[in-house]
Parts: sequence; C-alpha cells; structure tokens
Amino acid sequence: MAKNVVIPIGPQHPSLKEPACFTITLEGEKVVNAVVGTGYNHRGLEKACEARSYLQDIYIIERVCGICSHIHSTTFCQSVEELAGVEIPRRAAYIRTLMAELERLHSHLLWLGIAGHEVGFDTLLMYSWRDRELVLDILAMLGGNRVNYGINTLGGVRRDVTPEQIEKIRKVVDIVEERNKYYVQLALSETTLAARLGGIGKLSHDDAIKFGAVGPVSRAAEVADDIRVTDPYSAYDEVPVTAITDNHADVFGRTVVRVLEIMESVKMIRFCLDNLPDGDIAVKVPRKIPEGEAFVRTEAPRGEDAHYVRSNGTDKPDRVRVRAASEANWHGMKHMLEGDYLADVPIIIAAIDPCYSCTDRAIVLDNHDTGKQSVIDWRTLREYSINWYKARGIDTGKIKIADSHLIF
Amino acid sequence: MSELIAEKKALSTILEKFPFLEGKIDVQRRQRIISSPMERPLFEEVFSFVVTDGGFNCFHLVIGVDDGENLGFIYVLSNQDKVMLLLKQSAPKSNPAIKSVCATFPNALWHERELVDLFGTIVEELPEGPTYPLPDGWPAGNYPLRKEWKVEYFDKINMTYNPPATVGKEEE
Amino acid sequence: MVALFNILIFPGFLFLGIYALLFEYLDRIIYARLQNRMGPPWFQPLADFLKLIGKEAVIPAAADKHVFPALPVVALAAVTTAFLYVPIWSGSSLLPFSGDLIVVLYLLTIPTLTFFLAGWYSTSVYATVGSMRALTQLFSYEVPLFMALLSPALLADTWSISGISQFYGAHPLYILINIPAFVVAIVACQGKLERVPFDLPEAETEIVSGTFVEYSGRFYAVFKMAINCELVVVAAIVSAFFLPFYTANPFIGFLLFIVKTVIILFILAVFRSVMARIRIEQMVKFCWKYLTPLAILQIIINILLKGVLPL
Amino acid sequence: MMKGPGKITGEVLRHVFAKPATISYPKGELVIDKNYRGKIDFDASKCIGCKLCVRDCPANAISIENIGTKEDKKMQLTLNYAHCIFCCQCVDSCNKDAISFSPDIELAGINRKDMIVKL
Repeated sequence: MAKNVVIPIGPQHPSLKEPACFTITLEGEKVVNAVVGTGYNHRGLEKACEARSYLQDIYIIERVCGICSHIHSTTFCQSVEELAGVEIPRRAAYIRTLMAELERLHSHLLWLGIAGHEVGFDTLLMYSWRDRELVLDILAMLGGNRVNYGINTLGGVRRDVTPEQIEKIRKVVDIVEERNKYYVQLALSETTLAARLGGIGKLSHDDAIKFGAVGPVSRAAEVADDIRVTDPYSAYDEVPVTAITDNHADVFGRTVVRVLEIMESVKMIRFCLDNLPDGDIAVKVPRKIPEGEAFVRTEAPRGEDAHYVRSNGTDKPDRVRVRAASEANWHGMKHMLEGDYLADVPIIIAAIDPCYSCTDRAIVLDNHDTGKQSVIDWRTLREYSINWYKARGIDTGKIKIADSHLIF
Repeated sequence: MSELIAEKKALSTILEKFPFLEGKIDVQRRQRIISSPMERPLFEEVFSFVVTDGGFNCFHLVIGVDDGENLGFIYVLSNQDKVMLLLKQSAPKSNPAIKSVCATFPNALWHERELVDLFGTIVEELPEGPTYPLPDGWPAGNYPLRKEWKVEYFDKINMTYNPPATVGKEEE
Repeated sequence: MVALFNILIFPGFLFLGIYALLFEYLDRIIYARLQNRMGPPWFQPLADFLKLIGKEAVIPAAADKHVFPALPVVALAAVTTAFLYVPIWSGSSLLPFSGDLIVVLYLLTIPTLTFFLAGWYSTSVYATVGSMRALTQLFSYEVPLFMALLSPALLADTWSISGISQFYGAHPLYILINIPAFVVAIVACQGKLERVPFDLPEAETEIVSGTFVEYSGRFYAVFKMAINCELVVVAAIVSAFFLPFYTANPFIGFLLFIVKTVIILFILAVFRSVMARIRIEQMVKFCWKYLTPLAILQIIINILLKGVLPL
Repeated sequence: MMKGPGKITGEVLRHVFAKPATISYPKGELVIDKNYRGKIDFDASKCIGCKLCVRDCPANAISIENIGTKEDKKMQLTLNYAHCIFCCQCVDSCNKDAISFSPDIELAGINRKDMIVKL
C-alpha cells in the first residue's frame, strides 16, 4: 500500500485515560511516524502554588497526580523542610516510607491491570485491580482517602499508625504477596502476553540515557537509577532497597521490573512495620520559610520525581517546579513507537505508565480568590468548538441540533 | 559532610577550568552542586565544558524562574555518580534570548517549549513544533509564570487578559 | 400457517432475537463471574438494545447514504436465515435440505463481509483499519473453520447439518474422533465472532471500536443484534456438529438444545477470558501454522476412517 | 516453567462459583473505614472564630461567620463541598477541636447550590 494512513490517537481515545494526542502515521499496520502532543491537562498548578501558603500547597502538589500523590507531597515537604532547616522525626520518616511503598504497590498493580486491558486481557485487569482495592482500603484507613491520602504535612505526618492498623496492613500485604507471586509467574509464562509485550517499544541502554528515561523504563534497560538507592531520603537509608533491573529493554522488561518491584515493596513494608520507631510524628515548621532554594529528587512508582522550590522569606513560595516521572519518559516515546505495529501503540504508551496530568501539571481554574465561578454553558461551549474546528477548515456548524437537547 | 568526595571532585573539575567561578558555584548538600546565575556567553562556555569534559552527560530538566528584572534558567544535569549540577543562566526580561540545548539533549525539547509558553523566553534554534503546554487560542504576550501576570485578571472564557488600568504599575 | 409461525415466532426470528439477548446476558455474566465481578443485571442487553434504538442515528457525511444503513440489516438477515437450518428441538432443523451446510457457512460469512463494508463505507480511519483487519482475519480463520466443519460431514457422508446431527446422534462415540476438529472450530469461532483473542477488527484500545466506530443509534442496535444472533447460530451449529445428543421429545430436546449451546457459550467465554488479544500478523501466522494443519489432519483421519469403519 | 496460552484458565475456572469481589452499588453493602475523611462536622459551641481553618483551606471551601451578637457569639460554618477536596486540613488546623471529619462520602447531587451547606 503506497498511501500512508494517519491515525489520531487522542485527545479522546479509549486507551488513553487522560487527554493527549498521538498522531500516528501508518504504513499498513506499521508505525512509520509518531508525533506526541500533550498539554491538554495544563492546570497552572505551579502558578497556583505561588499564590498560596506552603501548607495549602501540599494539597495542591498532592493533586498533581492521582496515583503518585504521596510521593509528590513527600518531595515537596522535603524541599520545604530542607529550606526551613528542620529534621523530621524518625517515626514520621518511617510512616512516609511505608505510605510510599504502599503507594508503589497500588500503582504497580494498577499499571498491571492497565497493561492487561491495553492488550485485551481484561481478566488480568479485573484481578489485579481487585487486589489493588485491598491496598487502597489500607491507604484509606491510614490516610483517610483512597488516592490523595493527605498524610504528609510540613515537618512530619498527620496521622499515626496504630498497632491494629499494623496488623491489618500485614494481612493485606500477605495477600498481595501471594497474589503477586501468581502475577509474576503469569507475566513470565503466558504466551499470548509474552507475544504481545515482548520486543516492542524498544529503548536501549544508551537511548534510555540519551532521552533521560527514568524509573521502570530505564531500569528495564539496565540503568540502575533508583533514587532510593543512589540518594536515600525518608527512611530509605535504613530500609534495605534492592534496585530491580532487567535486560529486555522492552515492554516485557518493564512489566518484569514492575512485578518484581511489588515483591521488593512488600519486603520494605514488612521492614517498616517491624522497625517502626517510637516518638513524635511531626515537628513544628514555621509558616514563614527562610529564603533559599532546594532541589529534591525522590523515587515515585513511575521513576524519578524532582521538585524545585524557591522561597523568598514569606509564607508563600516564590517558585515551585514539578518534574514528574512521566514527564521524563515522554521524550523517548516517539523513538519507542516508530517501527512497531498500530496494535502495540496503546501498550507502548501505557508501558511508561504515563500520567498526563503529571506531565502537564497545573493551571488554576476556579477563581477561588474572587469567589466567582466561570461556568460555560452548553451553547457557548458548542459555539467555541464549532469555531475551533472552523479555524482548521472543518465546518461542523451545519449539524442541526433540536433545542430540546439544550436542557443543560 | 565528610563523604562529599564525588561532589568535590566534580566541582574541582569545573573550578580548574574556570577558576574565577570560585565562590559562585558550590556544593550545597549531598549530591547537589549549585551555581549562581551567569550571563549567556559565560553560561554557554561553562555548559559546553561540563557536558563534554565535566562528565555531566545526563540532562534532567530546565527550570524557569522569574527573578524580577531577569529571567533565570536553571539547567539540571547529572553525571555518572548521580551528582546533580544546577547550572543557572540569566537573561534580561527585555530580551530573554537563550540558546536551545536540544541538539545535545533531545529531552530538553518540551522543557524549552514550556519556557517559551510560560515565560516568554526566546529560545534560539528550537525545533519547529506545536506549542506546549498552553491551549490553542491563548492570547499572545501572556506569560503566566511571570510574576507580573495575575490570574485574577484573566478571563478564562474569552481568553483575554484584562489588567485593571489602575493596578499593575506602581502597586505590584 | 404453522410454517409461518415457525419462521417468524418459534423457533424463528422472535425466538432467535430473545435468545440472542439472553445469550449476550449469559456471556457477560459468565465473563464477569470468571473475573470475580458481579456482572450486569438480566435486562441489561435488552435495555442497551432499547436505548440504542431510541438514540439518534448519525450517518457520516462522507459515508454512502444507502449502503451504510443497509449493512446492519443485511448482516441480521443473513444470520437469521442461517438459523433456520440449525436443528433445535430434534435432530432435524426447520427447513433441512441436502447441502444446507454450505449455505449456512456462506450465510455466516456475510456478516463479516458486512463488517468489512461497514468499516469501508464509514470512511473513518479507525473504521478503515478495522475493516482491513476484519478482511485479513476472515481469510485466516475461514479456511480452518470450513475444514473443521467439513470433516465431520465427510465421516457422516452428508452435506446437511440435520443429517450430520442425526448421524452422530446414532453413533455418539464417533464424535470422539472429531475432537481436533472441535478444538479448531472453537478457536476459529472466536475469530468469526470477533472475540478475544481475535477481536482485532474492533480492538477497543487501539482503533476505538474499529468497523463500528461510526455506527450509532438503531443501526448499531441492529448490528449488535446481528452479532448476538451470530453467537447463537455459531453455538448452535457447533453443538449440532460436536454435541449431537437429542431426544424425540421436543420439550426435552429443546431444553437439551439450550444446555448444549450454553456449554459452548461457556467454553467460548472461558476462552476469551484467559487470553490477551494478539496482533494481526500473529493471528494470521497462528491460523495458518497451527489451525489449518490440524484441520487438514482431521480431514485426512476422517477420510481414512471412512474407508475402514463399517458405515 | 511451562509456557503456553491460557495459563490463567485454572484461576479463572476457580472463580465461577466464588463470591464476586464487587458489590451492586447502591444496593449492596458499602464498607467505609471510620478513618475515612468525608464531609466535615462542626461543633459551633467550641468554635472561637479564629478562622485558622479558613486560612489554611487549600480550596477556599469553608467560611466562618458570627451569626450571634458580639457578646453571645454563635459561629456558623459554611461549607461548599463542591469545592472541598476532603483533605481535612481544617480539622488539623483547629485548635479547639470544633471541626471533625465523618465518614460521610455519599454527597453526590445534581444541583450545585445544594452543595453549599451551613453547619
């Protein structure tokens, strides 16, 4: 076939849970060109942070990403604590580590399900999400919410862990470990899965470094860049961490790294529970943070999470820059997609565990300060979309819609 | 503080080449070397040195900051020992022109596009492509992360920026 | 009058329609239970159908105004016609004639062709890719499926589904010979019905819903109905070939028909819950490398046995 | 390890008669942990009107006003739970324990105005 077909994947597409646009040029079923377009989720969060106090910013930063929410707030809190010159209590550090590892469990189980769904293996999705639900219950019990746990505060954590909760966590961790052994076996031996995951989305060792890939993507290419090992934070200087690496350098390798990391996380959670020190869970941090700048890296489930915080001596930060893990992995996406089949596109995209909100971060949307709400009504929105398409040479304005449809 | 061997080593390599930077670039803490802002010609010289000879061959991100009169750009690099180098460049707001590093580090592309959109930086030699991350129809000349840009004056429905005539000059 | 009743009400179109909705429900609930989920309530397929019927049906501006709405009807007509030649409460179908096997097989190919045409006439890129896949897939599974269904016919020495059913009903042990053909038929049926692992033409996560991406409202409702009916017909044919037990009592025979088709459905549901969707080139390779040789082997065995066995 | 398709079959068949892990919502029984952060509760008698909660709320979802007189104070908290992000920072900020969280999470509604409640 001489003619190439251009397929847009996104901004709205069943395989994308958030908006992004991949313009895929196909030759038959082979991808010959891929253009990655994001930015649909820019919420202006960094600007919003500058207008709020450090304490309020924790909750904004936590909502950068729905899945790695804890690690974002940990990173931010660490930056601010470094600026304020406070050391958090050991117990708080252990609780943060515990939450981070529980979060890794739920994030990786979520990813496993998504990966299953992208290759049409819905049973795996249902099973792994069922198990993830147990972890989410634990997180809700500890933090108070299912995803944005809100357990971090400046100078420590907000909630303590009780002995009964520890027992519950142990039980869940046992179940998850048991289940995960099965997933490891399944991932390694199911032929249809291996046939779909193996050999696609290649990103070699050198390319991983060149494109600045982080997390499971680079570890699958034998780049040992686990921040928990190279630059220990929270309680990771005491908790034994093994960085999992793999030499497949493809989607299969990323799967292996993730399922094995779940096993590691389980061990770390047990260690945290066994060695939880006594003491306070938080120290007081002044509202006004001394002038300075801090750049802190942590290991999110998706890879290296970096925050830059600059303070100007007031109770509001001067600049907050969030570089989420997914953002670093996007750069190699074009390279990974080209040369593979259309059928592999969703799973290759999913394999970096993309988080579009993380990438695009934020901009303010409800005008809380003035209390005004800007609600676009249906008609205005339609007008807008018609004009948007008109500007691109497509006239959708001729489609007649009965007024009774405009009840909204 | 005694184990900062890798950091000291990386720092001494830079200081050896640029002795006049003594005091302007220092180890802030474990795994972090931080510099003070440099003008464009000096920055480009230092940058190309640390990348080629300094061993900082891994690019993480570039952070844009608003320093008031100037725009600051913090390039985050790391080397084999995972030591972070925060190299700062500054450019005046009146002509915030910097050179793209995309040729050396392809992963700088989005970060630099972000500088263009959010700070109004002029990034020379930036590859063609869509804007990122602001939406279509964003009014030209609006750079949200500059300090003088206030969210309150932005009309989100019509996408226009209407600063009140009285405010904006002296008070802010 | 009786013939009209038979064709239109029972066991004809109306029964097929109701049974198809029930089948969709069973399929979804079995699939859900296998995945440890609750699954939909019993009226979900009917509710979906009615909802779709009531929705606005959009024909894309670039699509052919006449072919586009006609295709779902053609698909539904083909499968309902095929149903008339499948035995239900006894060993014989409603309108048996010698050679109806061939007719049914061709009638069952028509829905796939309409899927292809539907995708082609929708002119959407997703639909085009989906229709290309539908056609590529057709060429892969059709050959093993035909051979898998023809080999029992060879042994029974008849080209009539009713005849085959009656033959194996009289010689129940002979179906053991056809086990490889049964396996091939079940696998190829997944392709015919476009279910995981062969649901490439409508692979949701890749090309949205492939060939049906532009279909909406009543057109899509009819298409979905045709797919559900196809599921019933295929399950009925496979059970007539490979589970040919029946009794003279029409009532018990009818119950037996339900049990047999549900067993086939269960196998199909398990099949689709344990595998990942494979790529088109893997699908083609699999069909030609494994399924077709297996089906050929079955044919050779049956030809040889036919000479040996006292029939 | 044996390789082959359908490795999960045994696991799948085991689930045929197993109790489903999901519930039929809203009919089924919903288990909410008592630590869950839902809608906040407010005890007006304890409130002294320091407005720390208002100051710390990241979403500007609460406001406190005195509806009594200056001598006989009676505080009223207005919560917009369409804005509330359920972080319960107000609970932590309150020095007098006047605000507490409750595991009340079934707050969905169809009218935006109903989401502004006076506690």
